[in-house]
Order: sequence, then C-alpha cells, then structure tokens
Amino acid sequence: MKRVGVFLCWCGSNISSAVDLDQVAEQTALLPHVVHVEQYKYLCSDPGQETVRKAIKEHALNRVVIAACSPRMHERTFRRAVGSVGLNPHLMEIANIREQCSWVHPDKVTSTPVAVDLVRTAVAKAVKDIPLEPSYVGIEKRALVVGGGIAGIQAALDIADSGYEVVLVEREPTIGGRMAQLDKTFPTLDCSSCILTPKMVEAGQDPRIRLLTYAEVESLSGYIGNFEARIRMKARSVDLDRCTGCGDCWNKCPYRSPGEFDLGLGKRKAIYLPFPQAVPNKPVLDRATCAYFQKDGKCQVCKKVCAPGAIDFEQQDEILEERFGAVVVATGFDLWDHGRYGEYGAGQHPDVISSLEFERLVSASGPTDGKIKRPSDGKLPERVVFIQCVGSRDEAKGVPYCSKVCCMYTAKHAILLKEKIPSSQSYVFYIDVRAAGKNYEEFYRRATVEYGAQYIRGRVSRIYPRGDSLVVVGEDTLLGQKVEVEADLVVLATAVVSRSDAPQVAQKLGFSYDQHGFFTEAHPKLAPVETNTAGIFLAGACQGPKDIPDTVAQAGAAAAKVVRLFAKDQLETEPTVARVDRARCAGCEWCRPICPYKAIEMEAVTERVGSGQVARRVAKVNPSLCHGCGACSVACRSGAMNLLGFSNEQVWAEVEALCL
Amino acid sequence: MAVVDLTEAAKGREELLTRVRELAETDPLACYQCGKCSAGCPLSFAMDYQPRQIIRLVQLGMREQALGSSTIWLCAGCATCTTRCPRQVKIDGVMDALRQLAGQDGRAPREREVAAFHTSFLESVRRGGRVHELGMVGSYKLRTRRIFQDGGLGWNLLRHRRLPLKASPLRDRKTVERIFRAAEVRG
Amino acid sequence: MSVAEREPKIVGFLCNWCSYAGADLAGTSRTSYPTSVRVIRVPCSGRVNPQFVLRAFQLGADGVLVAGCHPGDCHYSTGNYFTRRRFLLVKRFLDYLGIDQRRFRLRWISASEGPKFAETIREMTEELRQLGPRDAAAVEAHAE
Amino acid sequence: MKLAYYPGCSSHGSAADYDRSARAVAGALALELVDVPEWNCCGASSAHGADHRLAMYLPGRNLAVAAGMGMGGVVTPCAACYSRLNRAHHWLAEDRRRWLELSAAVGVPYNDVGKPRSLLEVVVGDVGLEAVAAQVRRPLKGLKAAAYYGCLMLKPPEVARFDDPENPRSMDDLLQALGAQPVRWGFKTECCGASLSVSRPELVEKLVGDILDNASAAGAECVVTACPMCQANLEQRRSERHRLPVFYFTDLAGIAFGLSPRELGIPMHLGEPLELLRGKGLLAAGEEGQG
Ligand SMILES: Cc1cc2nc3c(=O)[nH]c(=O)nc-3n(C[C@H](O)[C@H](O)[C@H](O)COP(=O)(O)OP(=O)(O)OC[C@H]3O[C@@H](n4cnc5c(N)ncnc54)[C@H](O)[C@@H]3O)c2cc1C
Ligand SMILES: Cc1cc2nc3c(=O)[nH]c(=O)nc-3n(C[C@H](O)[C@H](O)[C@H](O)COP(=O)(O)OP(=O)(O)OC[C@H]3O[C@@H](n4cnc5c(N)ncnc54)[C@H](O)[C@@H]3O)c2cc1C
Ligand code: SF4
Ligand code: SF4
Ligand code: SF4
Ligand code: SF4
Ligand code: SF4
Ligand code: SF4
Ligand code: SF4
Ligand code: SF4
Repeated sequence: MKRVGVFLCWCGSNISSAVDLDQVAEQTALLPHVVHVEQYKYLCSDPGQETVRKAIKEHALNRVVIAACSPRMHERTFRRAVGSVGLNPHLMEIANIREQCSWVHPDKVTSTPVAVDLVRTAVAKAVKDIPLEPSYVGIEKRALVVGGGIAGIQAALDIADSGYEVVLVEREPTIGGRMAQLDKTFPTLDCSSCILTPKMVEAGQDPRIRLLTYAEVESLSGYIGNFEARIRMKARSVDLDRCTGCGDCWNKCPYRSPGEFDLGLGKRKAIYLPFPQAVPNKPVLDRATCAYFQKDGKCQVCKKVCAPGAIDFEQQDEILEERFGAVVVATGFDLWDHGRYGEYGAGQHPDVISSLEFERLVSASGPTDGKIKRPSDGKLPERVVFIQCVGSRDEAKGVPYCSKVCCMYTAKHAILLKEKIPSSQSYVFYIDVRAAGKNYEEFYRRATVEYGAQYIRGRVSRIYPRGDSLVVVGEDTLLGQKVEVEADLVVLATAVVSRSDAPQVAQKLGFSYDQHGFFTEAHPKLAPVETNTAGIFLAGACQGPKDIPDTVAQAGAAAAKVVRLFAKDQLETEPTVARVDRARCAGCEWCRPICPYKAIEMEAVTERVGSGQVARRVAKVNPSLCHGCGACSVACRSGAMNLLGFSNEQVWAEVEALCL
Repeated sequence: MAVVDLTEAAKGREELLTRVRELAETDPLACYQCGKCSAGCPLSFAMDYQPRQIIRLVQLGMREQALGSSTIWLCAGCATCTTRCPRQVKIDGVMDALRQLAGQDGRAPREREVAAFHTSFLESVRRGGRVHELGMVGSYKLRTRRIFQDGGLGWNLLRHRRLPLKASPLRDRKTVERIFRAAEVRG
Repeated sequence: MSVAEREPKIVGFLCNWCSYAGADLAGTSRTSYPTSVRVIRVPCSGRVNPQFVLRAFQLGADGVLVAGCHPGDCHYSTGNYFTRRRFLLVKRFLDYLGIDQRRFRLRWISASEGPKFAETIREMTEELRQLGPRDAAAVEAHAE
Repeated sequence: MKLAYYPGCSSHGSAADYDRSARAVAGALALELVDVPEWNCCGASSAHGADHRLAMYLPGRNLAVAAGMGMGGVVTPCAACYSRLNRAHHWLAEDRRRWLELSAAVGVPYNDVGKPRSLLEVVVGDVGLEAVAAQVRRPLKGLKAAAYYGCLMLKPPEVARFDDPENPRSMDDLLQALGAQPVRWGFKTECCGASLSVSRPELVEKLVGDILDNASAAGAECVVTACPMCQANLEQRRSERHRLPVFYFTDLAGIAFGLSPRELGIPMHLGEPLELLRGKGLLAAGEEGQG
C-alpha cells in the first residue's frame, strides 16, 4: 500500500501570494494514494522539517512529496529529514512550485493550475519510487603517480606527507623531467636544479614513496578505490641494491654516444648517469649502445671495475602487479620538431637550435659547462636571434594553440645571454608577448629595458646561411618594413606538444585526451585536475602547456583530491545509477560504447533452460564508475537498462500525469 | 598622417570581404597580422603597402586604399606568402582578387606599366590563342610609349633566334575567343 | 475549447545541470513566461528516451521541449551529442506520424540562460498557438 | 612512356632553345612526347589577375584536350604553365560540378587527365635517377651547379604537390646523377620576378642580382633552371657583374648524355655557356666552336 503525504510550502509569501494553495491542497487530496496533505509556512526551517517527520509517523506515510522550492535548493535537506525517521531518503520527491511556478506566474488564476499539475506529477513519480541504497566500496589507500617530473614529484610528496604510500613510476632512469634540463627559471631566475634537487632527493628518501625508475605502467584495470596496475621494470643491468653509485663503471666504459639528456649536444657513456644530480644516483646500462650487447659480448669493462658486483648483464624486464586507490598522471610534454619548418632550415643548420637546447648550452652542468658555444664551431655568439611561436599558433604546419611558456622563457633566454656574453645583442621576433602571470610583465620589461633585448613584432619568414652566419628575414610589422638580421645563433621557441605516446597512455589507463594529445580534464573550470574516470587525476603539462608555478599548483590540487579520497574508509557511491535487468538483457552491447565512463562491461551468466544450462552474455554496470547520466537506458532497445531515481516507469508516469 | 575613420570604412566592409572570399576562396579575417607573408615577399621592397597591410586593409573594409595600392600590381604571384602563412590565408589569391575588383571598378591602376603589360598579353592571347612575344611587346610599347626600352635586349634575342618575327597562332581563332566570352559571361 | 483560447501544453524535459538550473534562474530573476510549460527533470538530455516524447504527443501534449547543456558543456561530457543525433531522427519520425515538426524543439540552455529559457517558452507557445490544436487521434492510430 | 606534351607559348619564341633540349633529352630517355593538338596559351601571369574564370578555363581547355588523347598524363617543361595547369586541375578536382561548367565554356568535354607534371618531375620521378644515370656518357665531373627551382613549380605546395617547397631536392639529385656537384645555397626557391620582367625591369634586376649573388657566393659555376621564364629572366635581367651561365636542366642532361650543344640549342643562350663547358672538358674536339 502506497501512502503518500504531500506538504505544501508557503515560503512566507513567496509561494502563497501567487498560488492558491488551499485549492492545490483540495485537488491533491483527491489523488490516488494520497492520504495526507498539509501546508506550512517555511518547510525547510527546523519546525517545518519536524512537521514532516511527525506526519510520517502519525499517518504511516511511506512516500513524501514536498511542494516547495527547486530541488536544487533543498533536496538534500528533505532527504535527510525523511531519512531521520527511518524512511528511505529516496522515497521523497519535490514539486518545484516556487522557481518554476509562483515566481514566474504571479497571477493566481493561471498559476494555480500549474502548481496542481506539478504536484500531481510529483505524486505520480513518488508512487513509483523505490528505496535506493548507496553502495560502498573499500579504498586501497595507496596512490600511483605516473611520471616523475616536477608535477609527479610534487604530487607524490604531498600525498606521502599526508601519510599515504605512493608508488612513483618514471620511464627514464631518473626522476626530474624537463625541469631538470632547465638552467634558471622565470620569473625569479632561481637556478632550476637548486630548487628541484632537494625535492628529488626528498622523493628518493621518503620511506612512504617507492620510486620505480626506468619503468612503465603496462595496464590499469579496476575503478576508483580499487585499481590494479601492471608495471614493467625495464632491465637496467645494474642491481640498484648493490650499486653504491661510485662511478667507476661509467668512468671506465670505453663507449660514447650522444646523450639524451643534453639533446645530443654532449656525449655519454654506454653505462651512464643521465646527470650528476640524478635520483636514484645510480647508473643505467643502455643495451642499445653497449659493446657487450651490440658487438661481441666482450668488453665487460664495467663489470670488471665494479667492486660491489652490481653489474648484471642477465637482468630481465620484470612485471610488478600492484593495487592502488587513486592515480595521478603527470607524464609531461614534448617539444615540437622544427624539422617541419623548411623555411627555417628544417633542422639542417647546426646553429639553428631549439630553446631546450639553449637551456642545455647555458646550464652550468650542460655539455659546454655553461658557456654558450654555438654548435657548428664552438664560437661564442654575439648576435642571437630568438624566434617565438615556432610551431605554435600555426594551423598550417604546427599546432593552433599558444604554448603559454615560450614568451616568458624567451625573455629569460635574452637575459641569460646578456649575462653570459655582455657584448652580445639579442633580437626577439614575436607576434604577441603573453606575460600574464604574477611578475611576468615586469620580467619581460627587464629583458627589454635592463638587458636591451631588441623585440621585433613579426614572424620570421626565412633563415638562410650567408658565410658562417645566418640571415634572418622578417617584417617589423610596427614599422611596416622588411628587416634582416645577420646572426651567429638562432634559437627557436618550439611549441609545447603532448608526448608522442600520450594517446596510448590515456587508453591504457582509461581516460580521455583531446585532438592534440593533451589529457582532458573533467571540467575546464570547475574540475581541472579530475579526469572523466573517477579516481584518476591530472597534474602538469600532460593536461596542457603549463609553467612551473601552474604545474606545482595543479600537482598540489591533484594530491589534495587523492587525499580527500583516502580520508574516507569507504566510498559511498550515489545510488542513482544504471541497473540492468538481466532477464531482459539481450546482450546486444548497444549500451556499452555509449557510456562516457566505461561503466558497462559484459559478463557471462548461465541459466537453466528446460533441463540444460545455457550461457549468455549480459551487460553489467559498475556502480562505482557509473555517473547516472542515463544515456545507456535510452540506447537499450530491450528495456533492460534502467536508471534508478529516474527510471523509465517514473518518467513515463510523470508524462502521463502531466498530460491528463 | 590622415586619420582613418573606421566606422566609415565598415560600411563597405562586408561587401569587400564577400567579394574577396568568393574570388580568392580564402578568408582574410583569419589573418593575425604576423607579417610572415611580407617578410618572405620578394617584391615587398617596392610596394607601397606590405602584403600583410593589404590583408589588413581588406579586414577593415578600406577598399580605396587596397584597390589603389601599387602592391596588388607588383605582386609577382609567387605564392611564397601563401606557402608560409600560419593561418592558411591565400594571400596571392587575395592579390588576384583585388586586381580583378580594381578592373571591375574601372579604376586607373596604380602601376600603369604592369597593367598595360597584362592587357597586351591577354590581347595577344585573345588574338592568336597563343602569345606572340614580339607582337605582345610591341603592343605594350605602344601602350606605355616606352618604345626604346630593352631595345638592345630584343636585338640580342633576335640574334640568338629566340624572338621569331612570325606568330604561330592556333588554326581556329574562335577556340580562344569562345573561352574569353564564356568567362565574361560568368564574371 | 480550442487552443487559441486555452494555453497550449508543453512538456519540457530539462537536464538537471544546465537547463533546469536555467529555468530556476528565470524564476529567481522573476522573468515571467507563459504558463504553458510543465517541467520534468532528468539528469541529462541524453536520458530522454524518444518514446517519452512520443508518449507525450500521444496523450495530447501540444508541444515538447528537450533542453540540455550546450554541446561541449555536458556534465557527462558527451550526453548531449547523442541527444542531438537521436532527435534529428525523431523529428523525421514525427513527420511520419503526422505531427508537425515545429511542435518539437531541442534547445541548448545553460544554467545562466534564464532569459533564454523564458524566451524559448514564449516563442514556442506563440508558434503552437498559431499551429492550432492537434489531431491527437492521428498519432494514436499510428502508434498502436 | 607516352605523354601528352604542353610546350607553352615561349617554346615558339624566347625558349626555342629549351624546346630543343627538352625534346632531345626526352628522346634519349625513351619518353615519347606528343604535342597537345591545337594547345592554347595557359594565361600565364596575366589571366589570374584579370578574371578568375578565364584563368581556369584557358589551362582547363588544354587539360580537357590532353585527356582526350588517352595518354599517361600531361607534361610541360615550363614552370609557369605547370603552375597554371595545376591551379586549374586543383580547382576542377575540388568540385565535380566545375567539370560541366568548364566543358561548356571551352567546348571540349572535361575528363581528369591526372595531375599535370613538369618535365623535371617526370624525369626524376617516372624515369628515375637510375635510368638517367645509365644514359650518362660524359659525367659532368667537377661542375659546380646551383639548382634553381624558382617559385611556381613548388608553391603553393597543396597545388604544386611536387617537391619540398622550401628545400627541394629533385634537381639537385638529378645533377648529382649526371655527375655534377650541386651546391648548397639559400635561394633555390626565391622568385625571380619574371612576370614583371617587361613592365618593371629595374625591380626584377634586383631580384635576379640577389639570386645570382647568392649562387656565386655558394661557389656555383652555373645556375640550372627548369623553366623558360626563369632562364630568360636570369639571363636577360642580370647586371654586368654576373657572368654565371644559366642552363636548362635539359642542357646539362643532354651534354652528359653525349649530345652536342647544337642539338640542345645551347648556343642560343645569351652569354658564354660554351666557355664553361669547354673549361670543364665537357666538349668533344668536334663540338668546339659550334653554334
Ligand atoms: C625551453 C623551456 C624553458 C622553460 N623554462 C621555464 C621557466 O623558466 N620557468 C617555468 O616556470 N617553466 C619553464 N618551462 C616549463 C616547464 O618545463 C614545465 O612547466 C614543467 O617541466 C612541467 O613539468 P611536468 O612534470 O608536468 O612535465 P615533465 O617535466 O615533462 O615531466 C614528465 C615526466 O614524466 C615522464 N614520463 C612521460 N611519459 C611517461 C610514461 N608513459 N610513464 C612514465 N613516465 C613518463 C617523463 O620522463 C618526465 O620525467 C620551460 C619549458 C621549456 C620547454
Ligand atoms: C570582468 C571579469 C570577467 C571575468 N571573466 C572570466 C571568465 O570568463 N572566465 C574565467 O575563468 N574567469 C573570469 N574572470 C576571473 C574570475 O572572476 C576570477 O578568477 C574568480 O572570480 C576568482 O575567484 P576568487 O574566489 O579567488 O575571488 P573573488 O571572486 O574575488 O572572491 C573573494 C571573496 O572573498 C570575500 N572577501 C574579501 N575579503 C574578505 C575578508 N577580509 N573576509 C572575508 N571575506 C572576504 C569577497 O567578498 C568575495 O566573496 C573574470 C573577471 C573579471 C573581473
Ligand atoms: S523549503 Fe524552499 S520554499 Fe519552503 S520555505 Fe524553505 S526555501 Fe522557501
Ligand atoms: S661501478 Fe658498480 S657500484 Fe659503482 S656506480 Fe657502477 S654499478 Fe654502481
Ligand atoms: S660492457 Fe663495456 S660498453 Fe658496455 S657498458 Fe660496460 S663498459 Fe660500457
Ligand atoms: S607563449 Fe608566446 S611564444 Fe609561446 S606560443 Fe604563446 S604567444 Fe607564442
Ligand atoms: S547511466 Fe550513464 S554513466 Fe551510468 S552506465 Fe549508463 S551511460 Fe554509463
Ligand atoms: S543495450 Fe540493453 S539489451 Fe543491449 S546489452 Fe545493454 S542492457 Fe543489454
Ligand atoms: S602570413 Fe598570413 S597571418 Fe601572417 S600577416 Fe600574412 S596573411 Fe596574415
Ligand atoms: S605572391 Fe605576391 S605578395 Fe605573395 S610573396 Fe609573391 S609577390 Fe609577394
């Protein structure tokens, strides 16, 4: 027996002055299942709620309809109220007779029938309400952080500091990311390694952080609170437990090749430490360049000199399987390859370099010990041209978006150049200078006024060699004249782009990415660190071009989201999720691809048909992943998929009640 | 320098943009004034407006200045600008479009000689279906009264048998006349 | 009673996150609009099964409005793209049922577009008035 | 291979020399070139500034006629014609309704003959460098040549669809196959201003000067073109200080294949091209002084 109680709220005079509530009460009382109708001045007030509670008990109500303000205002309030007297909170419906009636239809004659209709509709829905219970899932309170740049390091430190375990997976032999490659950083010109190294060391020493370098996540399954990851530890050929980092191996190794960390500007050995401050401070043996692996199986110099016996040529890749409650993805960015700019020499002129290469040239720990020597002949360049927006804001050859950091780092480069080579002159070709950050405009001003960088508004059209220098041709668009600069070195501020394997990473971990390969946040303004997949968060430049301050802020936010999750013992999920009626499900899978959250999987069920057993596949909704959008229920042709709280039967009943 | 009245220019803006979009099959509004086109233009040194500025004039609706410029006539049609434009504006097409509009307006070209050359060239094509260089240059000289320009060069070519006196037109003259007529009808 | 005299009846399916909030905003800012619309709240425009729409017409509704977040703003990221595609088909089906396509509208109304909601209701009501009453029997016959 | 051949107007005049060498080299490479019957002017640098439709119809008619010949495509030795033919081809390919429009306008049914190619494109792409190398009798040893492509054969790339518009390689590779030494230089694709050569010679002189200066500075002993407009312009608009001979690529191919300068029309060039060849020992005794 459904026993519906209806409560009409005056909202002071907000409703009562525009709607004839007596008439509404009169008509409502005539509806089937309605056993009690009552009016009150302010239902949301404590005495108002008490009125409802009392009536539920007195009249043995098992459904409640509140005719008042928008459910967006007080749905929670009233659910809690009915819940407190033992009624399932989802056996309550709200008729919005304020925002969508009294406030927009001030004339009692015309508004009252609308209110009657709305209440009737709510009653019809309430009659079809069923008790809904939230489900609870346990939470594995360990976090996985993928990518060990400044973003990943910061997130790992923040999570660990809150008392939770973190596994930090970094693909390279050391953590540090791009920031480790930088010399000084805008807008304050702190030395990058001076501020980064302490954090790297801390991450390496914190007992709650487990660093897995030279490792990659192979796959991720499960859902929020309960992820399972397979992590591949690539064979490093060095036993990290035994190695003391003494350096004898790489000092003695006879084979050199261009070093990745220095972007090929310097050399490294076949067994090497990427850079002196690397964490862990232990080498990796690169099998692709090692003589033992590539040539004759001889050499073995490193093994001979290694006193602790840490070299292990036989080491194999290893797969770890670990469980996590949440994931932070911080895989960073790459730089656009200017080989596609034929007009700038297509990467063929040795003295046309990228900005990151310039960072390595100015860096004291770089291949030139911080002397800016140009690659072709080692000469100190006097006239240096910097070109901004190379590949950025270029829909023809590059990417359409602005890379956000290059205006600022170019100003920085102009300053560093002048500091290192006081007799030098820099020329910066730009289209706009985007210095929108705290103290950024001031920094740009210093570059021009204090350091005399010559800014020229215009995109360079062509660079060609003349003798041993380079001719740079542009237009000074402010003058309206073509200009030429004969330069010793040209530095291209190449676009920030996503890592080439970003789409695969997103697919493996199960969240979405945009057409440029940047990972998509759940909402651009209000959920900038969440992904569409609950429990997976984003930090740093993998989500879009970002400088260090923004990266660190976002990493902190991602960590806070993880910690917020771990602060609970169980995860309560909204009960208004999709549910499959297995008996009706035809296993057609129409619903599966429609779900934006990959909440639908297929499962096998066996049924008895006559005397035999029949196996078939049916859909299954994972309530922890489902957000309750209802798209699947519409896709389902057999009516097997339903959405709790907004079920087919309920909406159907509402339509019927409305159209009476 | 004169003050540009933008509200005045705006009156003809839509019309100009529409015509340029039609004829050049490109949208000048995509241009963000980076100057890469001008910087690569081989003839920018001789132009009164830079190619970038021509696009700007079109963006603002400044028809007079655009159609009256020397730029649209000095453009050699090399498409270096279009090849390098980051916003995929077909600048060379815009130059063509503006020359056509100038012609349609019956306006005296800023570069008389260049326009006279094109007229003589097309006349020669219309007459014989193919260009007869000597005839064409002769007509050009009459048009521009530059009878003695390049005299030595012409003689040199004649001497090297590279400037035949006789034309070698199409057998059926109507073939090409028909095409000119068809174009006139469509235009 | 003909439609010209009585207010036409519009069933409005509004998504919770954008359009329902937009309708609420019209209320909070006291933007009055015709009393023709009755709202059914759904989580997402993608939840609206075309059968609900057809049922409303079958029961004599003069018009149906489905409103959701603007493309790209969907709370569930992609729901309204499905809606858009689905209701293109529904419109064609309405023709087949003999229901004037103009009786059905799909609108993107954000939470801040209270005036747009009010305006939509005004326009629709006006149009439905001009279209006149519906021949519900025709639908009945087809839908059976 | 049999191809429809569109010689272009200048083949009857200022580029009569090119016409000779092009046909001679094609013959040596077993390329059968059949002239498009009753071909008309493509409109060159003038039609597109006068009337968009005219600029499409003039080359369009030639394409339509060439398609009717039923050969393996159409080829032209002139970069300007190449550009105009390709513009029209591109325009037609974008919208099939234009096929009908064109057919009506020119009175020949339009069918797609395939992307118009330049002679250089055919020699490098279809014949292939190996086949070219196989014909070489007199490798152009020690000849430092600047391959000059000009603008129209490469730009804009979505129309030309040939080589890299900024750093083309095809002619350099060809020169290498002929035994010459292509120089690295910066003005391979700069425009020489040919279309203004008659009307604004003083401007063109500057462009030509820049190109030749850069070629000389890069150590080139000659400039090699694949376009009659470029060749004529570079020869005619240069100043006294420039002495570099300007060849067609077919001239050098012909010499390398053992053909005589006269067969190739080289003596018709302005300046003293034979001196250089002689100096490099590329002329047989009997060929000296011919011309
Ligand atoms: C030339 C240049 C100069 C700059 N100068 C400044 C400056 O002065 N000031 C400033 O504020 N910002 C500067 N920036 C920006 C700064 O570099 C970035 O903001 C910052 O590096 C972003 O950090 P991140 O951790 O997000 O990414 P990254 O530094 O790219 O780190 C990502 C890490 O993830 C790892 N990784 C990638 N894929 C995987 C995978 N699949 N599995 C495991 N690990 C993976 C990478 O190896 C890397 O270690 C500069 C950028 C450039 C290009
Ligand atoms: C014209 C304009 C348009 C904008 N448009 C956009 C846009 O389209 N997109 C976008 O992303 N951003 C936009 N922004 C930026 C956006 O408004 C800000 O990013 C955002 O409002 C910042 O939020 P906040 O909470 O930090 O600060 P605020 O919104 O300023 O909130 C601070 C609050 O603190 C209260 N407060 C202040 N002092 C005290 C005190 N001593 N004690 C107690 N309370 C105090 C204030 O009353 C206020 O409520 C726009 C800004 C402007 C000015
Ligand atoms: S419940 Fe809503 S309508 Fe009632 S008094 Fe409270 S605010 Fe007003
Ligand atoms: S020699 Fe051995 S202990 Fe020393 S750094 Fe090398 S591997 Fe480590
Ligand atoms: S085996 Fe030889 S080449 Fe290989 S890492 Fe050891 S020392 Fe270097
Ligand atoms: S940050 Fe500056 S240089 Fe970089 S893309 Fe944006 S505008 Fe260009
Ligand atoms: S209701 Fe939405 S989120 Fe939930 S399973 Fe269905 S489609 Fe996925
Ligand atoms: S669409 Fe419906 S019937 Fe098909 S698999 Fe999904 S729930 Fe089952
Ligand atoms: S290159 Fe393109 S975007 Fe830049 S100024 Fe020229 S037309 Fe405008
Ligand atoms: S096409 Fe015209 S405007 Fe463009 S670069 Fe060439 S000459 Fe200059």
